[in-house]
Amino acid sequence: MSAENAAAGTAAHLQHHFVDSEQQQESAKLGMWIFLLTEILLFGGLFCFYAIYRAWNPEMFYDAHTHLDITLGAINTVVLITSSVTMALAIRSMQLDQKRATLLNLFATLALASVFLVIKYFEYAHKFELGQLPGKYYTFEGIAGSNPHVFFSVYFMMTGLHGIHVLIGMGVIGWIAYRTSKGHFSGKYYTPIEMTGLYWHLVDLIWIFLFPLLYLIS
Amino acid sequence: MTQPKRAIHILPLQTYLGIGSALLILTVVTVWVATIDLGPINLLVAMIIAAAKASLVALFFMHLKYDNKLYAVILLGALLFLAAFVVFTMFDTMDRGIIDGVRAGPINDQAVIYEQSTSGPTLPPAESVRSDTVLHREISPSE
Amino acid sequence: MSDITHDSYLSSPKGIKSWLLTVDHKRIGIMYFVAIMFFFALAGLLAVILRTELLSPDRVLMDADTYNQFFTLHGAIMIFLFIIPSIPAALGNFVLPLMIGAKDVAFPRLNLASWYIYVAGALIAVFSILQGGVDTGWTFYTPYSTGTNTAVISMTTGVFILGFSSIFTGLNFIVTIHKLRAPGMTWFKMPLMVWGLYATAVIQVLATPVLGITVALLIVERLMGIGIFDPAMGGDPVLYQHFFWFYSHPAVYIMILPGMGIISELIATFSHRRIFGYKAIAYSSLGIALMSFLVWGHHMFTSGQSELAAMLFSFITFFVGIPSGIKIFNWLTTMYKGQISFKTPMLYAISFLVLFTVGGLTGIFLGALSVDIHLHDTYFVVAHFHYVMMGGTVMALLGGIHYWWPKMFGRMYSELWARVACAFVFVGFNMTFFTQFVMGSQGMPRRYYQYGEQFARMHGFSSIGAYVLGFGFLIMFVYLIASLFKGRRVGANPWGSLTMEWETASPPIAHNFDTDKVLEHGPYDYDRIEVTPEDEKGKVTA
Amino acid sequence: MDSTGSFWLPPQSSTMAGEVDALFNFILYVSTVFFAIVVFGVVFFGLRYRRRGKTGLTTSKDHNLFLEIAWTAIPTVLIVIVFFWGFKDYMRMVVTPAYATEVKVTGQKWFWTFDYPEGANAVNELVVPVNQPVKLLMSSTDVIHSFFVPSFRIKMDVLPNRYSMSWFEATREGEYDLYCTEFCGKGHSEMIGSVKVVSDSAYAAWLEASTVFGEGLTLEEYGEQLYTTKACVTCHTLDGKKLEGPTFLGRFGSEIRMSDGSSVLMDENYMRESILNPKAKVADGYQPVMPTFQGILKDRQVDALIAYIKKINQN
Repeated sequence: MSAENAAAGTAAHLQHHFVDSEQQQESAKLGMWIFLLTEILLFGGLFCFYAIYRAWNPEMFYDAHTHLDITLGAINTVVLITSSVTMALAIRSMQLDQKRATLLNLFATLALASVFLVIKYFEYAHKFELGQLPGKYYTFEGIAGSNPHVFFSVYFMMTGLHGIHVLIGMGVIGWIAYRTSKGHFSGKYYTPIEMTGLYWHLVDLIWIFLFPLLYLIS
Repeated sequence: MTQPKRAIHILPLQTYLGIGSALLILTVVTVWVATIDLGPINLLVAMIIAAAKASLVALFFMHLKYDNKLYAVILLGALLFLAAFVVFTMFDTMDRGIIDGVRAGPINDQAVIYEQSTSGPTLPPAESVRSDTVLHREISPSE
Repeated sequence: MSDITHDSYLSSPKGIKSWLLTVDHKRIGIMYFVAIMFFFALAGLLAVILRTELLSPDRVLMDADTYNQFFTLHGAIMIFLFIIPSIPAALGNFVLPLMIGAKDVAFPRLNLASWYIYVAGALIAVFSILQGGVDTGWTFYTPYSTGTNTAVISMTTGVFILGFSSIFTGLNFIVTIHKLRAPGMTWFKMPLMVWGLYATAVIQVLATPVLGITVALLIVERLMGIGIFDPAMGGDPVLYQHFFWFYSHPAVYIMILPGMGIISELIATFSHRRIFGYKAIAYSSLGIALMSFLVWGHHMFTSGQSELAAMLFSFITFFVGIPSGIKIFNWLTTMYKGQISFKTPMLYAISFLVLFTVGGLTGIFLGALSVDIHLHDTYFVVAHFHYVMMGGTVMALLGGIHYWWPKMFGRMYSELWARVACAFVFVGFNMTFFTQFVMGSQGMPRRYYQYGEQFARMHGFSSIGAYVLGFGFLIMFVYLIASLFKGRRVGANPWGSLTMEWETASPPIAHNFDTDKVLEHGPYDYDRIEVTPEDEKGKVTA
Repeated sequence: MDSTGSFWLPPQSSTMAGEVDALFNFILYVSTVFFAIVVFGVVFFGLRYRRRGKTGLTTSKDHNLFLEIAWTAIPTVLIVIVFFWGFKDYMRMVVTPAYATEVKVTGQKWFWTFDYPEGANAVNELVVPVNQPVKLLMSSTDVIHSFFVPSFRIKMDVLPNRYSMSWFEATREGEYDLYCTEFCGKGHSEMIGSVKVVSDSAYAAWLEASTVFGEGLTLEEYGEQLYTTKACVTCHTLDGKKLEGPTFLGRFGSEIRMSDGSSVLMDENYMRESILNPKAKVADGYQPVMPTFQGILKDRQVDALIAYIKKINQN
C-alpha cells in the first residue's frame, strides 16, 4: 500500500489496487461512460431500423403515427424529465451529505418512473385491444400505405427495450436507496449514486429522442 | 480521507431547477412545432430540439461540462459511429434502384398477411406466413 | 506443480473455491486459457471430421444435414468461443496488468463476472448441439435462419450472452489502460501489446452491442414472427446482413489486433532490438480500429446491395489494408541489425509474418469489385480468412503462449518438441489452405457437402494437410502439459526482455509486484540497457 | 484446360471473363512481389543478424522517414489503381446491354427454373445462344440462393421477394456448370444446373421445340420426358425408394395417410392439386418442402405427368 494511503488510513470503500479514492472514482466514471456508449449503440440498432423503414414507407409511418396518443407521450416525456431532475438532486444532496434529502429524491425518482411505466401500460393495453401489433398479430384496419405492421414492430421494439431499461433502472435505484438508508454513502463516497444517476439520465436521453421520432412525425 | 485533488463540483440548486424547466419548455415547443406542417424540415427541427434537450441533460445533469473531457469524447464517439452505421446502410437501402429501377423495391410490397381477404387482413394461420410462400407474381416479359 | 515457490498466485489461496471465486486477473486469465483451449480442440476436431467427409466427392461418413451442422458448429465455436476471447481474455487478462505495472485490472469483480457470463454463454451455445445442432452457418442468414427448425434459438441466445462477456472485458481493459498505468508510463512508453489490447477493446465496446441487438431481433423474429427480416412481411434479408457484418467485420479486427500486439513483443524481444516505428505501429492499431467500422459492405458485394454502396465499401476497404502493410514492414525492419534468436516464439512470429502477408494480400483480390464477383463465397474466401485468422491470430496466440508460458507457470517447455510441432503446424497449414486458394478461384463454392470430380484431387490433398496440422497440435498439447510437471524451472526473465512483466517472479506473486512499480526505462530500450536471456549466462560476448 | 484457362482460373467463356482474369493476374503478380520482399527480408535478416554468443546493445535507429513514406505511398498508389480497375469492370458487369434477351430465373429449394420470353421454360438447364448478351432477372421463392457460373465469372444472389440482375455474353459453345453459392439448406450442394451455349440455329430450334408441348408424343411419353426435365426425379423415385418426396410406384388408386392423420384416395385430382398446391395435403412422414409448379407447368404438361404416373403403376 502506498505510504500516503497507510498514513491516512484506507477508507472502507477503497479497493486495494487503486492508489487513492479519486483514481477509483474516476475509473468508475470512465467505466460507466463506456457502458453508456454500448447502450447508445444497442439502441442505435433500433434507431437505424426506424430510419430505414421510415425511408422505405414514409406515408405509412405518418398515417400510423396518428394512431399514437400524443398527449400520453408528452406526459411521459414530462414525467421522465422530472425524474431526471430528481435524480440529479439526489446526487447533489448526497454530495452535501444530506442523507434524508437523498432518500426523498430517490423515492421521487422511483415514483415518477413507475408513473411512466403505468402510462406505458395503458398505451400498450390500448394497442393490444385495437390489434395494432407487430408482425402477424396485426389485425387493425384503417391505416393507409403498405405493411402498417412494420411501424408497430419498430414502435414495440423501441419502447419495449426502453421500458425494460426503465425497469432495470428502477431496480438499481431501489438498491441504491436501500444502501443509502444503511448509511453506506457519505459526502466523500457517493460514486454508486452518481453511476446510477448517469444510467438514469441516459434512459431519459433515449426517451427524449424516441418521443419526437415516434409521436411527432409529419 | 484525502480530498480528491479536484474540488467536487456541486451545482447550486437553481441550476438544476433552471435546466429542468428549460427541458420542459423545450418539450412543449417540440410538441407545438410538430402541429405546424413545415414539410421535410419538420424532422430536422424535431431533431434539433431533441439534440438541444439531450445536450442540456448531458452537460449539466451528467456533469460533462465539469468533468474530464474524455467522457464527452466517448459520448460523441458513440453518436459518430451510430451515424456512420445508419448513413452507410442507407447508402444501400435508398439507392438499390439507381442502375435498374426494377431493383428499387420489393416485388410484392404488400406483406403476405394482407393478401388473405379483400376485406383487409385477418389473423392468418401460423404456417401460411412462412417465408417460403409463393411470392413472385407473373411478370409479363415485356416489362 | 508441487514445489512451485509457495507464495505464487498459483498456490497462495488454496482450494477449488479460491479459484472459482477469485478476482485475481492472473487466475481468471488461466481459467479463460483452459476454456478456450478446450473449445479450440473441440472445434478443431470438428474441422478434421469435415475434412474427412470432403475426402471424396460423395458421401464418406455423414449425410448433408449432419455436414451442415458440423460446419456451422465449427464456425460458431471457433469464432465466438475461441478466437475472439482467446488473446484479449486469456493472455490479455494475465499480461496486461503486469505490463503496465498495475496490481490488477480496474474492475476485478467485473472481470470475474465476464468469465461466468462467458461460461454461461458457452454452455447455452453448446447446448444447441444436444438439441440437434444448427445448420445455418455461423452467419445465421435470414430468411433461412428464421425458417429452419434447428436449434437456432439456443445458439443465438448463447452468442447474445457471449457478447456481454466481450463487452465487459473490453470495458475493463480500456479503464485499466487509462487509469492504472505505473507512474512515468506515458502513452508512448507502453508496450505495443498494450496498444493492441487497447485498440481491440475499443472495437469490442463499439461493435458488440450491435451484434447483441441483431441477435436479439433474430430471436424475436423466430419466436414471435414479427417479420423484421422476413421478405414476405415487408422486411429485408439484406438488412440483416448489414446489421450482422457491421459487427462481424470489426470482429475480425478484434481477432487480429491483439495478435499484432503479441508479434510486436516477440519480434522486439527475439531480435533484441528497439522496435522500428513505434508510433507508426501504435497509430496503425488505432487507425485499423476506427476504419474497420466503415468497410463491412465488402462481404455483400454480390448480395444485391446497391452499386453505390458496393463502390464505397470497396474504396474504403483498400485503405484499411494500408496500416496492416505498414506494420508488416515495420516488423521486418525491426529485424535489421538485430541479434535474432530462433526460439519457438520467434518461429511463430516469423510464420505469422509470412502467412499473414499471404492472408492480407488475398484480401486485395476480394476487395476489388470485379474479381470479388467471381471469388465471393468460394473456397478462395475460405482460404483467405483461414490464412488471416489461423495464419495470423492463431500463430500469434501460439507465439504468445510459448513466450509467456514460463511467466505463467514458472516452467520451460522442451524446445526441441516445440520446434517439431511448429514445423508440423506450418507445413500442415499450408498444405490444407493453399490448395483451397486454387480450388476457390477455379470455382469451387463454399459450404458444399458434395462437389464435382475436378476438385477431388485438391480436396484430398487439403484433407491430408488437415491431418498433419492436427498432429502438430497434438504434439504441442503433450509437451506443454508435460512441461507443467517436468519442465525446467525458470527465473524472472528467461528471454531477456525489457517489458515490465519480466521484472516480477515467474510465476508472479498474488499482487504482482512487491513495491509500487515506477517506470525506469522504455519497453524496447535494448540500445541503452543491458539484459541477457537466461540461457546465455555462461556464453562469452560475441 | 484449353488456352484461356490457367492454373488459377477456369477457361474464359464470356466477354467479361478476360477483363476479370486480367485484374486477377495483375493483383497476383503484385502480391507475389510483395510476398517475395517479405520472405526475402525475413530470411536475409534472420541469417545475417542471427544471434552469435552473448547479446549486447543494439542499434538505436528506430525510424527512417524515407522508408516509412515509401512503404505507405507505394501500396496506396497500387491499391488505388486496383480499385479503379475493379470498379470499371464492375460497372460493365452491372449495366446490362439494352438489346439482351431476358430470361427470368427463379431459385427455389434446390433447383433452378428458367422462363423465356417466348413462353418456354426449363428446369436446371439454361440454353442460350452464343455471342448474344443474355440478361438474367432473378428472384427466389424461399431462401436466398446465388447464381454462379465460374466460366462466365458472374455471380449474383437470388433474393426472395426482390429482383436481382446479372448478364453475360457467352463467347464459346459448350456446357458450363451453374452452382448455388449462398447456403440454402440440405440440398445446397445438389443445386447444380448447367448453362448450355448453342449456335443461333440450334437455339431457335430448341426454343421452337420447347414452346411446342410434346407434339408427336403420346401423353405418357411426354410425361416421361417432363419427369426428368422438370426435376421431379430429384425428389420422387419410380422404384419405391423413399427420397425427399414419396415414390410414385404402387400408390396410385390407394388410400394414402396424410400428415394431419386424414387419409385421401390418390387419384387424378389429388395429384393435380399436389403438383399445383403441394402444401394443401402433405403425405405422412414427409416435410412440406415441395415448391408449387403453378405457372411453371402448363395444363397439358400436368396431364402428361399424371398419365405417366398412372402408366408406371399399371404394369
